[in-house]
Amino acid sequence: MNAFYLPQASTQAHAEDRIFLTLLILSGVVLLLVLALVIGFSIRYRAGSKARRGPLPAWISHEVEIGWTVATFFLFLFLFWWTISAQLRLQIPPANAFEIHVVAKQWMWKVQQPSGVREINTLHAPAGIPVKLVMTSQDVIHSFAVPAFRLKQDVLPGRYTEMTFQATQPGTYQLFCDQYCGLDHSAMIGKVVILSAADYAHWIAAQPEGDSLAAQGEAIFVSSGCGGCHGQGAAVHAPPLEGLYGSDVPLAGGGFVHADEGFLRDAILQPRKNVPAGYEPVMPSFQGVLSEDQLVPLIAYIKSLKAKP
Amino acid sequence: MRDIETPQAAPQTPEPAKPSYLADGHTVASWIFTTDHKRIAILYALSITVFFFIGGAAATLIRIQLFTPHNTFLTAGQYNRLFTLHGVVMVWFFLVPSIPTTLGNFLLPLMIGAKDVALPKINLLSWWLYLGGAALTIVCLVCGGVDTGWTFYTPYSTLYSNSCVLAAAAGVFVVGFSSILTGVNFIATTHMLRAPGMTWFRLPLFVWAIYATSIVMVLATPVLAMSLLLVMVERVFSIPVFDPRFGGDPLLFQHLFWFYSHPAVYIMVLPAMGVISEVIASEARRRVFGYQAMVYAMVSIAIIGFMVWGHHMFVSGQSPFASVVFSFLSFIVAVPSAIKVFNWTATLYRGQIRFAAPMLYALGFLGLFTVGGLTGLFLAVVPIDVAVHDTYFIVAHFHYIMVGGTVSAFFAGLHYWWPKITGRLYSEWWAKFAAISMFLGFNFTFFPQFILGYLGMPRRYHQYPDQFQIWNVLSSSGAVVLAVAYLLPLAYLTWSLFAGRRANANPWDATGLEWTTASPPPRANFETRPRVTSAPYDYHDPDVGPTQPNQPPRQTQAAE
Amino acid sequence: MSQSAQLLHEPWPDRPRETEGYVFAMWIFLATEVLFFGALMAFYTVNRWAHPAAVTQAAAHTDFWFGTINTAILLTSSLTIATADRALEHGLPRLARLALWLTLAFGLGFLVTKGFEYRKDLEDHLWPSAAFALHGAGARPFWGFYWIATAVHAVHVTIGLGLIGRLIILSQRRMLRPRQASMTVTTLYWHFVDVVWVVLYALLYLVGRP
Amino acid sequence: MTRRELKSVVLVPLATWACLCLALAATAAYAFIPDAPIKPIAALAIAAFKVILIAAFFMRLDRASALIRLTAAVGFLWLSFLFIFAFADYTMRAVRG
Ligand code: HEA
Ligand code: HEA
Ligand code: HEC
Ligand code: CUA
Ligand SMILES: [Cu+2]
Repeated sequence: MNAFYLPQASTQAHAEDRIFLTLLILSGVVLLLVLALVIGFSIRYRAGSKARRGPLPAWISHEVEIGWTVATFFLFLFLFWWTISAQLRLQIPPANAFEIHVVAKQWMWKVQQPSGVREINTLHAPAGIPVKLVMTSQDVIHSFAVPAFRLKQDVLPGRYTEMTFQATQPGTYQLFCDQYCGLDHSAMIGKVVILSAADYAHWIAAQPEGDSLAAQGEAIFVSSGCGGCHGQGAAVHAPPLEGLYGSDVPLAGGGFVHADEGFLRDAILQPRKNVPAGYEPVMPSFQGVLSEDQLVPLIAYIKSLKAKP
Repeated sequence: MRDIETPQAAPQTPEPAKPSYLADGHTVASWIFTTDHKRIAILYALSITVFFFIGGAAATLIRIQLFTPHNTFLTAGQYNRLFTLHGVVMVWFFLVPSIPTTLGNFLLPLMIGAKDVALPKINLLSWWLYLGGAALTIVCLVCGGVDTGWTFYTPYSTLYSNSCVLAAAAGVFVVGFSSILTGVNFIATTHMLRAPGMTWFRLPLFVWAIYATSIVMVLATPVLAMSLLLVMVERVFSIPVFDPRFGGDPLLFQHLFWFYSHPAVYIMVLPAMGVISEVIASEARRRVFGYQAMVYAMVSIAIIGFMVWGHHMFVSGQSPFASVVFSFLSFIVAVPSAIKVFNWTATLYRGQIRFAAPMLYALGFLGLFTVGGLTGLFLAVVPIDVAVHDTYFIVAHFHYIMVGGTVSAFFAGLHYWWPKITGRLYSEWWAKFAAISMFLGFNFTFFPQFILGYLGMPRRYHQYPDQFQIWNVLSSSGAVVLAVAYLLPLAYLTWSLFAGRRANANPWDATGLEWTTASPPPRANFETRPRVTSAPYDYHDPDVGPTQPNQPPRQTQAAE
Repeated sequence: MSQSAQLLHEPWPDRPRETEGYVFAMWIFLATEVLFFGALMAFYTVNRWAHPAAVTQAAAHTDFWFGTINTAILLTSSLTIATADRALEHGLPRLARLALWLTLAFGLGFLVTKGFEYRKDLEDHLWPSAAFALHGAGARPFWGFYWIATAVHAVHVTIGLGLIGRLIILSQRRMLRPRQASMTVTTLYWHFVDVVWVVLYALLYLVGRP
Repeated sequence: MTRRELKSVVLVPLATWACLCLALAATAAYAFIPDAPIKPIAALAIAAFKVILIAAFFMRLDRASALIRLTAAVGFLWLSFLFIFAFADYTMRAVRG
């Protein structure tokens, strides 16, 4: 970290810097052109100078006007097309990204690795593969920002947002909260530690032995009494959760909804929102009962339940 | 007030020496209850000056705090309150009203040949509402201030902030209605009170600018009012509106807020564009290049400006597809701005350019607005915005346009019409000196912030990692120059009021109806109703061009 | 104030032009109001879009009869004020005054009915705070909308009543002239208040009926 | 009262009011038909119809100048911007790239 240079540590950073540089050169040229004309005219046509000031034929002003309007328009059209196609390429989430969960609260970042390791204000991640952060906030809006990756994503309460990056170089990078979130907004900073795949495996192994995220979730599943309805042989007619994640769930009101994390979250906190076809809406809401920290492993657990053959 | 007004004889007998509007009553009541658009302009000018310096004082404290990385000059709480105060005051109590309510109020009726605005009493009411909003803001300050940022994002503003959100939001709500009424008034004035012969395409560009601005004010501000009302209700009555725990959506607030606040940036820049067109034409002694294109550009900015607000929400969790649409429209809305920059430049071509103080401010505008606008284009590009959103890059972008652009233009206009408003001439040397120091001080302050932003320094940080210090030191030092430069006009303009030379009716040899009446104008603006017979900016025979320096304008647009 | 002084200081060349100007200004202001209420309705729409079932259920708790009666009252008050405006225009000031009084009465009737409805809502615990009677995401925002929208509307009704009261006073003093701007402007405003209610009626009272 | 006055002062407003009341009855009745199709659309369409009646005959848009009509339309046009672009977000949020 120094005052003149920001490392390019992700594939996105390379793409973004290319665009930035191109725009910088282009607008530099435009700016110089405008300044050159303004200064040039100012000198040449200063009051009383000898320069010729003949009439301007009407067609000149007309053609010129249309000319630069059309030119600017098409230039902008091209710029838009070029930058947005780069963006659309970047934003397609890779199918099997490595998933890490982030819960933000005033004023800290809580990280839950898939292995169950928890971190605060630090995020370890492997280099070279796509990593998907699934993030939510316990209170206000925060923003997970890593300048070296040229990436950021707001983290909202009541909802999951995602950010996918692929780090290119191992190293330690600054993590900022970029969305104003109250008193200690400027202290909500941390670091992202990128390790090579092997080092990452080492690092995980070196952490104190603990349950994986899904295993922690199973415990919460049991202690919250979910099994009483969703378990084998329960008295209540509740949908089985095996193989639910990633499937398309038919709804009581007609239509389907794709069962992603947001769906699972809503199913637990706002069960009336999407009632699956064929079931009575009797599931209680766990809003206020389960914290964001507990939801993360719980959802990880439900995701891990594979369909029974 | 009415009874103090000079009981003149019937207007048919023109008297050469009508008292100026300044001499028309000297009591306090004759000012604060006046319905004279010119006096109301002065009232506004004084009020916004006060708020400019309140906002400037907050900026000063911010820059002192940021001088070193771990400064404890201010606590985090104080710092958060200061940048919020700075943003709220500068936007709603200074920049939004700045040009429209001062120069606009003063000049709109003069430029179209009217006696006053369409609804003089409503005009006065606008100012009183402004005062009401200002009073609430002061109440908020006294109660400890507000710490949400000028954007009032939920759920922080509704559920978490321990500060005086209510008074601040109410203040902005009230001042919003002041701006709506001003807009209504100006639109009605432009439509209804143009002098005979003043067709739409004979209107000076400043009038067009004010007209376009008024449309934006009228159609955008109510949405801000409602979004703040919802914030207040949620905060006071705990009625969930944006609260995600009960199914609300915090992003809805952002949609509503930016539906206003993006158009609001055009409220802030369109009047500036109007001023610049007047000043450049007059100082270059040339017809404005592409008058009609300038008009269409302003109107299309006013309209398309309503469809781009989502570019403030690229990383907010809005749908990426919506971001595509908003990015596209942000490029489109930049086209008319580009046209304007090119037209101003082309107006200089083959002119007889003078460099009086207003022109220096105007040239400053041209450069700084272009830099600000071009960086706006960077931000309209999604991958770049993802990188620099909520960093100092944004702060630099908008200060370049709002301070470098609009405030410079405000000063350009203030100097240009100062003789008309006050009947006095200021010291040209000091004015030029201030213009140049403002330009230099400005770049010194805000250019480093582009670099800071690119390196990733987040905005609204009261302490920051060490590596950013050098740029912050530069920026803070520049702010000293800037502060001095802003204090200069206060001094020499005040001085001119008492000791300045008297100005004649048309010290710049400019076209436009406002220059055909006395400086300062009489209460009823014109001795006789003007009649307009030709296009604006008739500085030279279009078939010849301005051949001599200081050639007086052709007297075709004048009183009958 | 002498006639000539007025000619000197008022911006308008003549009366008809002045009325035209005031009416135009009122229409501009109404455009503002459309966006003011429109933003509120955006909130409604987003909530209903996100939680269709919950909103339908929550809306079933609004009181259909209060709402419908109030709609009828307000529509009728629009009739009376329209009559007042047109009567004045045709030089029938007494009819105009009568119609204004009726409008005032209907407007007050609307507010009183609304007051009774509010009392019932409160008794039913439909104020979306801790003791709120309904469950499910979306129900509270719906009722939040109900309270905010009807309250903001009631404020508009009250302002309208003030304007109408002013007209009545003017007419008692025989100061209402045909084609007077303040009459037409007040009429426009009052009709707009009615327009808002007509939309609110559809959003609040017609949803969730069996 | 002359015929013209009668028509303008009494008949037109009264006829408008009668239509409004009919519309009110219709929309209320429709809301109570169990399982009627497109209920929300019907309610809003009738509301729009009422609004048009009020605007045209009570607010006199029927004989207003083009400028006034334009002003009346502009508010709604701008409101449509708010809805269109806000829902460009809401409707696409669930869609994955
Ligand atoms: C007067 C105020 C003003 C003006 C006029 C503008 C004008 C523009 N703004 Fe700016 N903006 C703000 C004030 C303003 N802005 C503020 C206050 C914020 C931050 C709010 C906050 O978060 O607190 C902001 C933030 C902001 C963002 C969000 C950044 C973020 O938070 O992540 C974006 C993104 O697109 C943006 C874009 C633009 C664009 C495209 C224009 C365009 O209109 C600019 C058009 C002008 C030009 C383009 C220059 C002239 C053109 C040429 C010389 C042509 C030649 C050019 C080429 C051929 C390339 N602005
Ligand atoms: C019209 C708008 C306007 C204007 C004119 C300015 C003017 C200035 N602004 Fe402002 N600024 C905003 C609008 C504006 N700003 C907005 C909207 C924000 C965002 C707020 C938010 O995030 O919510 C912002 C934020 C902002 C920040 C970022 C804060 C942060 O994110 O942490 C900074 C930091 O440098 C800054 C600096 C300045 C400076 C140095 C000036 C200078 O140009 C000011 C120069 C003027 C003076 C200096 C006045 C002279 C007076 C004196 C010298 C008297 C001094 C008296 C005492 C000290 C007692 N501004
Ligand atoms: C009282 C019984 C009951 C309990 C306890 C319960 N559920 Fe449910 N759950 C249901 C029923 C019934 C449904 C289907 C209807 C509905 O949505 O209400 C359901 C639906 C779901 C769904 C959506 C499944 C689909 O196919 O759409 C998920 C996910 C879920 N529950 C998870 C949980 C979790 C996790 C817990 C514990 C924290 C839990 N449930 C506790 C009864 C219960
Ligand atoms: Cu968290 Cu800022
Ligand atoms: Cu913007």
